[in-house]
Amino acid sequence: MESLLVLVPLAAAMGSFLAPGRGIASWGFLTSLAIPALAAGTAMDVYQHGARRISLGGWAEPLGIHLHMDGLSVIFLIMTALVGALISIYSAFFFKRDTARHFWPLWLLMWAALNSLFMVSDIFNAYVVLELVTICAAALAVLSGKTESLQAGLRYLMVAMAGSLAFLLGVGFLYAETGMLDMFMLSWELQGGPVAAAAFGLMTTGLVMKSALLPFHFWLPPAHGEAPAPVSALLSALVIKGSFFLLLRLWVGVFEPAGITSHAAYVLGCLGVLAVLWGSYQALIQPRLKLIIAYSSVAQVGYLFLMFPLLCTVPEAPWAEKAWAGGTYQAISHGLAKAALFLAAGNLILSTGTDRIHYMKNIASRLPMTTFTLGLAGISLMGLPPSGGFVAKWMFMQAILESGQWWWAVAPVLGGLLTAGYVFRILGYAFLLAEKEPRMLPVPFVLEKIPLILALCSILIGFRAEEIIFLLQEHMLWAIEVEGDS
Amino acid sequence: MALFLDILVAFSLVAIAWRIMRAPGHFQAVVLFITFGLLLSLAWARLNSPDIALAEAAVGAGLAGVLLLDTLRAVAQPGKVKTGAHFSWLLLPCLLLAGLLTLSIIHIQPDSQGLARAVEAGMQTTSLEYPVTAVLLDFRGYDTWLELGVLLAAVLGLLCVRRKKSIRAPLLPAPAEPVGRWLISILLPLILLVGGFLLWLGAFAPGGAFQAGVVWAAGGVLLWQAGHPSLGALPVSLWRTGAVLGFALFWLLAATALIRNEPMLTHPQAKAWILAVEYAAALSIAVCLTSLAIGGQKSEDRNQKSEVRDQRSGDRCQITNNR
Amino acid sequence: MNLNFWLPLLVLCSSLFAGLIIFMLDESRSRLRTALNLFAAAFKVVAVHYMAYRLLVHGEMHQVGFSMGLGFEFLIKVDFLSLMFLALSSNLWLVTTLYAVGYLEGSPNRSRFFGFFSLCVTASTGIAMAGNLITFFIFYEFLTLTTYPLVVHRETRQALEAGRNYLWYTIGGGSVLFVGIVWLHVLAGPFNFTDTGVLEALDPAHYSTLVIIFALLIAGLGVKAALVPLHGWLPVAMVAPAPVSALLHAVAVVKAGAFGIVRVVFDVYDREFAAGLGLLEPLAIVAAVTIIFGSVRALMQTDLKKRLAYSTVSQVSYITLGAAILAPFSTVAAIVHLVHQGIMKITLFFCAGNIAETLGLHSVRDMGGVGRRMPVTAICFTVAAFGMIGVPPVAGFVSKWYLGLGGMDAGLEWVVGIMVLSSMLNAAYFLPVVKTIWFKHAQKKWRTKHSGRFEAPLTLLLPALATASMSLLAGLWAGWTWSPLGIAEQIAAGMGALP
Amino acid sequence: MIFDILSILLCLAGAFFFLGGTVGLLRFPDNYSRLHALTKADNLGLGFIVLGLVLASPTMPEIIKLGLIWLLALVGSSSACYFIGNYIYHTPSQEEE
Amino acid sequence: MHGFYIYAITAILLFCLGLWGLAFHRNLLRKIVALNVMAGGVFLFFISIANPDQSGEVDPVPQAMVLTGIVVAISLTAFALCLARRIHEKTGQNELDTSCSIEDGDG
Repeated sequence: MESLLVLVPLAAAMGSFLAPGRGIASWGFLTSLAIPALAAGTAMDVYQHGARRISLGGWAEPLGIHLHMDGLSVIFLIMTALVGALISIYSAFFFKRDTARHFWPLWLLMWAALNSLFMVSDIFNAYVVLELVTICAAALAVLSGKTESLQAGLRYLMVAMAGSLAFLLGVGFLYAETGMLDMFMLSWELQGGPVAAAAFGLMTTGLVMKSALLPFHFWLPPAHGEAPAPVSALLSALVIKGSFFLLLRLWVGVFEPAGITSHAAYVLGCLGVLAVLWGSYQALIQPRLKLIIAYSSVAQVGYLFLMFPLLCTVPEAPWAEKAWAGGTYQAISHGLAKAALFLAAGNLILSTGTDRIHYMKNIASRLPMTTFTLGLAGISLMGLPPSGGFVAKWMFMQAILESGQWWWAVAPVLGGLLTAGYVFRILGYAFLLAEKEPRMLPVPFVLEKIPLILALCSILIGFRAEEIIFLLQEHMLWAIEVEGDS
Repeated sequence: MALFLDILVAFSLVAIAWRIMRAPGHFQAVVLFITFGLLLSLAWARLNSPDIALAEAAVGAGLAGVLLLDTLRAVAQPGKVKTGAHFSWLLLPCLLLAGLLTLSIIHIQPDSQGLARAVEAGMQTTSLEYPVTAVLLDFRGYDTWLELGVLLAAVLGLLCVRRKKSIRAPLLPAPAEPVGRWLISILLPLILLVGGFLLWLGAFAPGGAFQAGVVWAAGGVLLWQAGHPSLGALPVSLWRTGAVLGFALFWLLAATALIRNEPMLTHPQAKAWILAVEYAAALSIAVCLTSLAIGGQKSEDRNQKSEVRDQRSGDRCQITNNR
Repeated sequence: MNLNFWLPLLVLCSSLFAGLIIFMLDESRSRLRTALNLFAAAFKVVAVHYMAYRLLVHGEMHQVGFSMGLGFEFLIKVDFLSLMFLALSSNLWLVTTLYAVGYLEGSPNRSRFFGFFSLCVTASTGIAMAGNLITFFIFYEFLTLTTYPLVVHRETRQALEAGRNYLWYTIGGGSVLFVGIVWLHVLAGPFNFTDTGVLEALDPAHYSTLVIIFALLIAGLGVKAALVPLHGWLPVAMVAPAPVSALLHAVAVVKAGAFGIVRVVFDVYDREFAAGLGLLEPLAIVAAVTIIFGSVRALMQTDLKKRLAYSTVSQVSYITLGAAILAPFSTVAAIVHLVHQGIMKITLFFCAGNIAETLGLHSVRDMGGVGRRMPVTAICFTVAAFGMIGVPPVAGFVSKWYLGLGGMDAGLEWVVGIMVLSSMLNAAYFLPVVKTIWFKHAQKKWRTKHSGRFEAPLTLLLPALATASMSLLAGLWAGWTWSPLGIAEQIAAGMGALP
Repeated sequence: MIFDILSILLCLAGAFFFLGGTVGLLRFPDNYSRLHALTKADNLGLGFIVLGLVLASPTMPEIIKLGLIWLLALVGSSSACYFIGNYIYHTPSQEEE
Repeated sequence: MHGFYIYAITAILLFCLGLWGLAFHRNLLRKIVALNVMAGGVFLFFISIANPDQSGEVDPVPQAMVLTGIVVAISLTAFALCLARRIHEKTGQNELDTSCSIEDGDG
């Protein structure tokens, strides 16, 4: 089942490369039918039987590469499956044929790589998979062929390459210290010490560069803002999460047990808070819808990093579970909401030909569905109840207050306000009467519905948090160690 | 004496790297980088890693050099050599970083054998005889598979940037003088032969799919440079098949294991299986690297027109058709 | 069928589904929309009253709850206090819908308007029935969101400005409230409104934290309740159409804030405990300041709707003031004023809307002769205005009377002073309006849009008439057991909080 | 023993030619003579070194490989020299650095 | 033993020099070259730990990793160069614009 999560999109990628004819989108359709089912199956499996791992090629630790599924992985897998499938359907209607020919193989390859990344267990394998994601993402980012997107894509590629190399050097340090590559073996082999600390610093920096945390966020807005809408959605909703997922895995699984995370965690937390404030502020002043959404990603990524000071500073902290659940929830609800926003922006561009918000007047009555989508996704971003974002904020806030590190509360409170500011700035223009009726094209039915579904999902996951949180807390990374030992 | 040699190599590496960074002209930097690659392969030979030395000499010095020089030629701005550099103060933090990392390196106890023991144990089971190849194709086959994916993705990215259906670079004009033709006629068979030899060697000695693929790719680049028509005559479908073949066989290897209800990529330890995958991988590497080396070219005139049209229509979706 | 389970859900869903269906309706199907809307509203009124009957007479407990997996329960539970607010919002929804149908006749985007209108009522229903602070908060934020499109409904730059203002205030308040709620949750764990003494049982070391949390909660709720200095959004939001203003001031938004304060003081902190922490006096002072400030500002307005808005700022704080005084009488006053202020203020807005809509008059100075041209409207306005001033036998008198009594009981004589001063100010800004309406002649020709049998369309007239008579009846029959006052007295006597 | 000494001497001779070639590259006034110095001296130097290594190598396959290497290097450097010379000849305006 | 330290420290120096070059140069080609120097440093580090005492015993796993890494690096380099070239064709520049454009989206 888990292997199929990688095999199916890869097969479809090859298929769409070898047969780029008229029906190229059917490869994407087939995959988007299969993957959610497979992901759900995997999730059920983990939900019922707990975390599990498979050894690829039948080679046991420490020699072989493993795939590891636990609560965290399956939640990211399901999010990817859902978002990926919906965006695939959207793209099938969005791209013309000569662009589709380039889009599908790259996206399907990237999908496989993302699925593989969320099951990763081997740190060098993680590097290869990350690079696969990077190169696909960069190629997709330049899909429109415009000069700005080319520049943004190259900038992203170079930052990501530098990040990967730092990560790889860190892998080397870990290997030099312990002589192994499997994260779960490392988690009980690795002791503190200067070598481990160097590896920790390098890997963290590398992944932080790829996740666009504050000082390294500069590549994100142009790359995400200039790409075609479905690609922006993929990049923002999924690709950033990939490197963040790996970072989380490494910190919680490998470095926290080795006891070298505490000071760095505060640094990451501070950067996170700054990212929330700076990103939201930038989003407030951008003239274009897609740039607003892209800067909002910068801010939302900042939220994610609040997890680290709450998780990794005090060992066995009672609030860790809440921070853990809050961060993960933030990641998935942001994924869903951001995909919805970018796709809605895509619809807007289709209809009006621009995404400057000054030209967005009166879309509330002309494109009510799209406006509604923007609003719903905005609610989740703001963290208003009942939505996925609210659950995240609730959990975070509890963890923050319980831990006594009350200063982190600045981010959810002020960030929420600023988010409301830019969301309603968009909606404000949407409600504004236009002086003269703008020329608008109708948007195809499917293209209007898909972002709405995504936005609804981001709201609905706030209603049934129980199972997800159970999955996260019962099958946490550190709960599996004993089983992995056998 | 050996220590002296090591120090010499290490010092020249650092010195050349410094020169690469500080060189006033781009051409100089590229040539220095090629030298850097050669020196690096020397270091690897010193470190008893002939595989890497081979690969680096072929890729770092050869293929990367071709790519860089070719790009340099394409983007040259006559009469305008800008060394528009900034942030030279950043050298300080970088050196600081180097110092910190060096401090931690001193704490590495380089006596741990890493996974060498585990590989030795694994060699009992696998059908391959040379450890590096066994690691690449069997123990960590997943990495190699995805690495072929990265290669493929790079080719796809190139196609995407160039808006082309296939990598078909404009042929250079065939050289008028006889020396070029003579060189091709001598070198090409030799290259094919050497590649095959390396591939065959990989099962039990340094060599293997990657090295063979790179050598063949060099042959492809040479063909293109010499304006030989055979590259252009290659049908698109054949080219596509060649590019994914290794990847596809790996996929089959992974998928068939599922049918037998075993973990992905498990395979009966029959040498034929592995060798088939390895040969296909070598072919795909050759095709992909050749494509990467020559595919960055501007399209032919005919294509260029359609490219312009492509850009103008941009990404507007089917809505225009639907209306 | 277990009515105790289904009835609250029915009450909630009647407006929710109506809203959702209305969104999907095409703009042109106005008849269907109106029918649906009125049916849902009427259904809700019936359901609420049936529920009230079951609760008050038979003592049935209505409760729905499920776990959200976040360490708290989503709980809907109906007690006497909920019932007061429920009855108010459902009845007023019916009349306001009727009014809005007439008011917005032929204007664009009505599907959106009525859809959000219904959702807004759903939110206030949820607020009324929320069984714990978190459920309350969920509906409270829902209310914020659903009122925004109503405020900006006219889609003018001014409306957008007002909407932005409204959002900054309310979302800011929401964040503060959120922090307070989470903190309380962290400190005391999950608890419902009906659990008593939870906070008192805490370690006294936490008492100082409880003070901070109280301040956060009140600050968060005070934004919607328009406590000075958090009232800034309310007068600006007057640009919205009259039904929306009616809704904001009488039914939903301001009321939700006031209701929240009552909940926090009564059911979360418990009045004795809050008084023990020294929390009530500052609250009373803030409320008193707001009462005077609002009245003074109202005095300075010439625009009728603006004047009414500042009057709301002042009147709603009676509720807060009543809650903040530790005496049974003032409790009664706080609860009963929740209802009384609602019906009186909505009458005033209806009338103001009528005058503006039919004659195009906004400024108080231009309103001479309205009494002769629109006698019914003028009578309704006069009744409600007298109620606001506190003239017996209109409902407003009852509230003020009890509030004064409570103040005397608690030994806070200054409250009586405040009452007197406020009533004088009320008179000072309402009486001139009444005088102008009845005794002044028209200064210029009116722009008349309407030419029917009555002075205004029936849909605009009837709601005003209905609410005016309600406010009169509530005062006249205040002694009846099930009148607002009667129920409020029962709550104060400790009967409202069912186990 | 005698082979070893001979081998070392031959390698030293090769190194000398390499050195000479490099000096020529650096010191000669124009491109053609630089090319000349480089290729001639390098080919000769490589020849000497290969010869020296042949003397030191134990098996026949290695000797053959060494021979092949020399031949290939000869082919490579002579054609490279031709191409460079051709280029310089056809672009006379190109000034030296 | 000492060989290990020599090469490992060289590797670190190469990495850091490359990093500096990446930040230092504006020219895209030079940036890409700098990235490759960085990569060379990383690979050198891997091999130096594969063969710490320069005896015959070499750990094959880092060697395999470096082979994989070289392929990945050349793929990314080729793609980056292609992008750089395309940018040059469109803008005539070999540098990236530092300012974020406010052009319309994908219209």
